[in-house]
Amino acid sequence: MNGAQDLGGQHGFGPVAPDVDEPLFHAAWERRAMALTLAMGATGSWSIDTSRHARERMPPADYLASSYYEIWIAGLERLLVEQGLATAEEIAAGRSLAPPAPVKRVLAAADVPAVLARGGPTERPATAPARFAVGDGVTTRLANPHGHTRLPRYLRGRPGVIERVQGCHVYPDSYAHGAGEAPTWLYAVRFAAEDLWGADAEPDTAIVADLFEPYLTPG
Amino acid sequence: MNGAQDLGGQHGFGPVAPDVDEPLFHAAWERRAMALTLAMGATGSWSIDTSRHARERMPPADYLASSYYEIWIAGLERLLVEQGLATAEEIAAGRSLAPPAPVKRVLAAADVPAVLARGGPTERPATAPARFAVGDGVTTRLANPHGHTRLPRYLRGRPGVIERVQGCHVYPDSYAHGAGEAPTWLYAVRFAAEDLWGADAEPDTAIVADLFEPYLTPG
Amino acid sequence: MSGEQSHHGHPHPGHPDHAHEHDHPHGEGSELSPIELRVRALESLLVEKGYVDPAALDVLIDTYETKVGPRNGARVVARAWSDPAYRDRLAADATAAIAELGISGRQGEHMVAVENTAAVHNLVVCTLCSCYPWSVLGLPPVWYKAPPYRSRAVAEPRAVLAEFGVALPAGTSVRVWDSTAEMRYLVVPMRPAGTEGWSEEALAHLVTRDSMIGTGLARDPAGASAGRP
Amino acid sequence: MSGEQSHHGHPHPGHPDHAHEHDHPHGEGSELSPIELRVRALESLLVEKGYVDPAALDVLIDTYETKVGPRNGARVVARAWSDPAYRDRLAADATAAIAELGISGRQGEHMVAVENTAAVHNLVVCTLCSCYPWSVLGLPPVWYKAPPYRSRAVAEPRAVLAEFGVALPAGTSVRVWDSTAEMRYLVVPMRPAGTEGWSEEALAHLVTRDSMIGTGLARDPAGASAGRP
Repeated sequence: MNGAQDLGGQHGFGPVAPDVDEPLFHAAWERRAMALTLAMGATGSWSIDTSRHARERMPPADYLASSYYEIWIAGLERLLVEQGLATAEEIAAGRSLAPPAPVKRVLAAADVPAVLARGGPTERPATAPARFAVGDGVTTRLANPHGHTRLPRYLRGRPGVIERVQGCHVYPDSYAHGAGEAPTWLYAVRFAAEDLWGADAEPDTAIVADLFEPYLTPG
Repeated sequence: MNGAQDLGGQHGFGPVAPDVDEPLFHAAWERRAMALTLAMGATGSWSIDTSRHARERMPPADYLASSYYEIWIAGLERLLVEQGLATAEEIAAGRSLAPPAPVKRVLAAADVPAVLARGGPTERPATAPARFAVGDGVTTRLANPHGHTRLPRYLRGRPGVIERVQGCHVYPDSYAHGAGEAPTWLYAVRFAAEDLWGADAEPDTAIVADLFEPYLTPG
Repeated sequence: MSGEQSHHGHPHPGHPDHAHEHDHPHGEGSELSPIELRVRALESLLVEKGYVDPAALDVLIDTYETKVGPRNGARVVARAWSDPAYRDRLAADATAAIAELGISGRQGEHMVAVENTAAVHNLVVCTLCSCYPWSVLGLPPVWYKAPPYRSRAVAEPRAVLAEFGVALPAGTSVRVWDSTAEMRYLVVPMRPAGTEGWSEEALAHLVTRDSMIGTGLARDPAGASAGRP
Repeated sequence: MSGEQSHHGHPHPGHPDHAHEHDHPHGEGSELSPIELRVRALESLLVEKGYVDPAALDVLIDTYETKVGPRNGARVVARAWSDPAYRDRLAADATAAIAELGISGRQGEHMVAVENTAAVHNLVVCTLCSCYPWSVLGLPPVWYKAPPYRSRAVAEPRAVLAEFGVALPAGTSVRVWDSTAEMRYLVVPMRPAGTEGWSEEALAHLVTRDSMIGTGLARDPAGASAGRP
């Protein structure tokens, strides 16, 4: 969706302002927010794609006014309600008002190292040959998808070249909506900055993005 | 600029929710905000293009969280400071702390009807023949302008057809920055919705926008 | 109505030293919201600086509250419905045709009239700010200036129309006019059936504000007082 | 460090009926900010529901505070600088080459290493969210996740680099990698001159976090302790 999360090429946010002495966490609650998000993800109640879509549906004014862990917490609360794991009343009360819903698994402390080491690989056996090869010219599709997608607005309808073939991966546009993994070929596609920003492009610059096969047409 | 004001095609703002019994003003301060903005515009201290650029430079999170008259007031305050008519300290204090700067004119009550009736026409004598005629195919330019422009992001790099030749008008991309009126041909350009939104377009839909000649290339 | 908000003779109404010295009909400073205080302070400063004549503010407000509004546009549409020669002039040069009725001015300097037919429905938006034909429609409603309408009208106009209760017949094309420059658009809605022989004044009552933006249709003569603005 | 925030044995720490029954090391509810109260309530609810083991939360926090961080990536880069065969394996299959050093896992399942040269400088961003190679760099810094970097890196990377104090020599191309899918990118910075014969461990100290995102360069061996992370 074309939500506030789709930031490539937007203006008005000011300088990057990196902090040399930045702490890993800026407040104790950020630690808990990070861990809660990972632990709930480990229950298998939703995918990373579903959780990204939950975050990007935050009202744009709120998204832009929130820190990233605030966005995570808002997304987690939304997922709990949408997936039937908790009600808004329970979240407001901070206590259970009804029996828990079943979850696939609960992450035990002893299992954390193994679960983190395993991660969540998204590559899958190919179900069809790749349509494109390194060096092929492609054009990205125009679209106005209300659902989750990983094709940002600034890369729609633009010409590029296949830079790498990344394998066949879970397709977020499907999996975010519970419609199956639908493994799909993924390509790193290279764009000349001039083909994105015209005469305002910085010279001698390329942008490479990982784009799924349905986002691309030949030539 | 690609600020929060460039809303065409963005998602996540919810339904339009028109109010059947909407009052003309929702609070008394909105009346004053409207009138103050018009009266200060009448001093000739800036153009409508400059004032639009002042509003669109509002930080995106603030812009999206503000009502339109709030955006106007923030823009007016910014213009007063940038044009040297008042300081931030004076605005905070609500009183003058230094002599006023000269302005071209002050709108008197008796002159309001005539000034409003005159308005601010932007058409100017042509300084060159129009490059395009009705029916011509054009493509809009790619761009990433940090200054003011009236070419929205959703219409960049897209093919259209000249629908109307609107005359030669003050060029906002120049005039907003005090670089002169630079009169420029203006065209209503028609786009098929499919050429903007691909397969997600509503069927049998066209979008027409008024675009200046430098935004367009032939074919 | 504008007089009750007047600050004539209040050189520093927003300043704490002065806020309690005068009679403020809408309550003292402490009861005002931050934006009310901010606007009041700004007016006070600009009046004190001599940039703004407070009496002019009152005239500006009165103008847009009582004189300039959608009734202007309704007169134009009713005339176009009634007079084929006027309709042709409106199509050829809307600015001049509208000026024939004594209507002109700010945010209506360069007018274009777009006529709805059984084949094409027109809809007006300003995605970049809130451009609107003030001279014929007055000040725009909040929804016209807000992100939902501005973001969606160019991408899903029929979905937007449905939220206004407008369902177009199958086969009707939609044309969305994004007011990106200083041209201002007036939609001429379709004349309702069953209004043959009606006077221009009677016809004008069928012409709603929304029908001239394209988010509505003209009123059904059977229920002319109902429905959206 | 994680223990002081532990809520073990506090079944309802965010609920007003219980908030004052226990010893909260960081003060009572009234001193907590809205987001602190919100996260505390959420943890309380999820623990009570049995979805979350509070001990697992502590292990997760400890992992990313003390075990997984940019030192992992620095080891990879130092090895690539030192061992041409490893460098080739890293270029051919970064996931496998990184796993050789015992490094793998969440947000590093599918790694790509992009090597800076005198001709090309690489820079990594995620415009759509905050994708970042956790397994080699740990948790991302705030600026990486915030709108200024995400909006600008793909449109004006040299201007962004300048804000990090990086000015590339004339003639250097810039290649920006937008991590739009599950591939995670590790930039291999250029090895500083004057480090011939250094040990891998010594070299690793020159490899900053930012140099592996592309917003920095490896440290100058003359001043290895200074500069950005």
